[in-house]
Amino acid sequence: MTAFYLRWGILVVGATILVVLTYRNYEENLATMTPEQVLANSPTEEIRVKGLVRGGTLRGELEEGRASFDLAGEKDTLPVQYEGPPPENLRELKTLILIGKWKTPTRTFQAREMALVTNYGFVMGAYIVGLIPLALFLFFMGRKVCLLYDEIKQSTLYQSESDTHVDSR
Amino acid sequence: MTFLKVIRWMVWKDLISEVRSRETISSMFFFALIVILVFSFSFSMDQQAARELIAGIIWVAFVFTGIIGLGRSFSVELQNDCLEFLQMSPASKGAMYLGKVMANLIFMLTVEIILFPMFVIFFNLDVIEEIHILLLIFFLATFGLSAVGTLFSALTVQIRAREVMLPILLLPLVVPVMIAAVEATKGALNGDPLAGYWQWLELLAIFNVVFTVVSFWMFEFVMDS
Amino acid sequence: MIAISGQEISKTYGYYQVLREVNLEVGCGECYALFGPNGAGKTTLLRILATLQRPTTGRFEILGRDGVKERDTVRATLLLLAHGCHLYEDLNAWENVQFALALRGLSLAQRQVKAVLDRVAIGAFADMKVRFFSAGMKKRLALAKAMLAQPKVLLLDEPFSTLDKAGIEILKQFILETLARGGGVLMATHNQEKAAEVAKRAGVLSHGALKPVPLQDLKTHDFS
Amino acid sequence: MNKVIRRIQRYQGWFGAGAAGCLLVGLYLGLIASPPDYYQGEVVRIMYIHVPLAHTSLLAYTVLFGGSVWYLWKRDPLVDNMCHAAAGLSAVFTSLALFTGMIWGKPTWNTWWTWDARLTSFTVLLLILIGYLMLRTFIDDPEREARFAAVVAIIGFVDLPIVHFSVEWWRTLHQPQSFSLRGVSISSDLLFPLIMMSIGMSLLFTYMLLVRTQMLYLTNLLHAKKGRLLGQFHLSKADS
Repeated sequence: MTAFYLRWGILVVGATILVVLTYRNYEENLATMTPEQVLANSPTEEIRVKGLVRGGTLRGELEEGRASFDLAGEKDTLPVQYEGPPPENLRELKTLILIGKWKTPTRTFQAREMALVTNYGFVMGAYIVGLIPLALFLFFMGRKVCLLYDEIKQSTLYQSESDTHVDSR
Repeated sequence: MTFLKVIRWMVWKDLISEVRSRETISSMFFFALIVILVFSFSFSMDQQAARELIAGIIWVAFVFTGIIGLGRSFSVELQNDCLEFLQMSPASKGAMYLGKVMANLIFMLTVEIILFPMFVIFFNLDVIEEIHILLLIFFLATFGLSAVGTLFSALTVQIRAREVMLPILLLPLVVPVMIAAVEATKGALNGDPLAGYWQWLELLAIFNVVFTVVSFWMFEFVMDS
Repeated sequence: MIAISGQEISKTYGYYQVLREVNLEVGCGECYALFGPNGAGKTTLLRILATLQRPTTGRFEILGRDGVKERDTVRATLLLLAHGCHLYEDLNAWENVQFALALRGLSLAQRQVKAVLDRVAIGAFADMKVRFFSAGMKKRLALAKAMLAQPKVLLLDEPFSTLDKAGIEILKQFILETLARGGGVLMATHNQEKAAEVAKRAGVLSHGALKPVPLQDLKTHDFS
Repeated sequence: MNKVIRRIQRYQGWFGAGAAGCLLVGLYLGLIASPPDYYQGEVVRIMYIHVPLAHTSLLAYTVLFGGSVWYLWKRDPLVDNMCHAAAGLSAVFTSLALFTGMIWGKPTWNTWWTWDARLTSFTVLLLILIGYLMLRTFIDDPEREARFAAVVAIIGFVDLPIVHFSVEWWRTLHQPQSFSLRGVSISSDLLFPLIMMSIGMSLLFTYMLLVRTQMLYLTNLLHAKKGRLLGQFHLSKADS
């Protein structure tokens, strides 16, 4: 029984490490900022910004991969200069994620890439729904087997098939 | 040839019993009437809606009445332990299976042929030109239902909660029959060219062949110890 | 030749062991009577020997044929006469007999069938639906089917119940005929008096275990 | 104790360890190391859990079918325990595959459910398995239970391809299959974690099958021994 819990302990530790790694990966590489945060903090490194393309502000040659528009957050808007591969998803009133740098001198956001809006809730949901029940199922099954072995061994019932002689007086 | 003789006697026995008692066919028939009635209450049907829905309604009614007939097919064998008698008899179990399939097929087709004119009248269908192809569809689909249903009737009759388990086991398995029958019937009622729904008839034929063979083989294990 | 030979037959239903290593031998021309209280496993043993159920462990042979591996050969030689009379309610007596014989692969002359039906005294009701038969008449009809089938091994489960005096007499005659033909008979019954008249050996089944009893004890002891 | 069970006890740990290793590596690759898909973005990561679950449920059904044929041939109660275990596991894997599929469907197709050919045939598969498991609870005689269950499993297995084809034809008749993943070639960056997860899931299934078979066998053994003891008790009381 102890060995059984030990095995599961190791597994839980491994899974926890994986969860922490995933979370940090998400925080570092994939977390997005809002236009308000960009305006307030003026970060210097490359960042991801999520917002809505404001109606009536989109201009530029989309086929050549050059455009400028305003990205709206909750309250403020962020002027954006896009230069990169021709975007497929760039339309007015569409929510986007932009990857690029904030230029403080010109107070514009220089975007070089555009990504689809990710919804991590779905990915996490799928993994939780897929793995947690499976793990619980296996855990209780394995525990039952251990308990059954214990029960058979502890009771006087434990004897090999051939020993069980039925006395038919 | 004893094999054919056993088939003949099985069919004969079921038919004679049915002619004397009329229990199965009459209960199937009135159940189907009630199903039609319920459907016509639940959907307010104009001509256009009827065209879309009628094939589905026909087959839901037929499959549910079929399940009533199939359930009775072996539960009558429980009286006086006749099922044991069949199990103990040295005759081929496969022949018994085929006999039962044919008896069930005859009962179900009889009910369907009585019911179909009612559908035609109640829902204003125009079927004169396609009647032969409709009969072929009815025959093929009912045969498939009977081939699987007979096996499961023999199986569920030997367990607890048999009335519940027959539809639970049977309905998922006859999904292909249902789809094919509904689509083919829809095509025929719409007056489409035969080529448009020929593949469904092929599917029904394949289903019938596969399941008659597999059930024929499996029946041995259902009826044996 | 040995008609019925069972070796260490056990049968378990989940928690319950109904039969525990039953050894049984019934020779040809011999009638073995099986006694025991209700629930002792008599019917289960008979059903196993009639190839209706498989033993959980152990094996048995009917006329030297393995009861599991050569089921179909075995089935052609034996017949079980049980509580349910194996009759279809909506067929008449005549048709029931015909159907039963057909499934055994026999075809007998009408005269012969008529004679047997007359012998069990239901010849007059041959055209009547079995649904209208009384329990005793059904038993007689089942007896008629058995007589026509002429099995080499006869398994009887409570054969004397529901039969009247004349019926019991016919049944006894039939058992004796079967024995005279060199067949084996195994019967489970509570009627020790009648059993003593035909049986050569007897055994008591108690909680799934079989032990033999001497025939003369049948008159003095109650085994059920 | 059965010889096979003793052998299972000895070797099952390897399968468990292999499954845990493959799955942890696969999860790391799938969740962290692999790039997002060009069309689907990050949501494609659901594939690494959904597709292996679906594969494994089919593998489990195949094991169930093979075991059922084997049981009808040899009538070994241990094989029946294995079939029972495989059916339960197949039901679990199938329902998890359906649930993860639904979660995948919402962001990609903007709907939780669609009568797509695969979804429909998996639902039918789940219904057959539930029928199978229900059937097993309604029979008292274990021998008959095993025999009937094997028959249902075999019929269901033969039925599955026919169900799949019929549903596929039916869908193509009504609407073009816009939701099909076929034709989109999966790049090797995405393929490697998928293969890793598939192997891991198959190993996990094998491990679970061994554990569950053992569980059912031990339960039966305990029942049988208790019953025998019960019988002995009755016997001695009757004789005294």
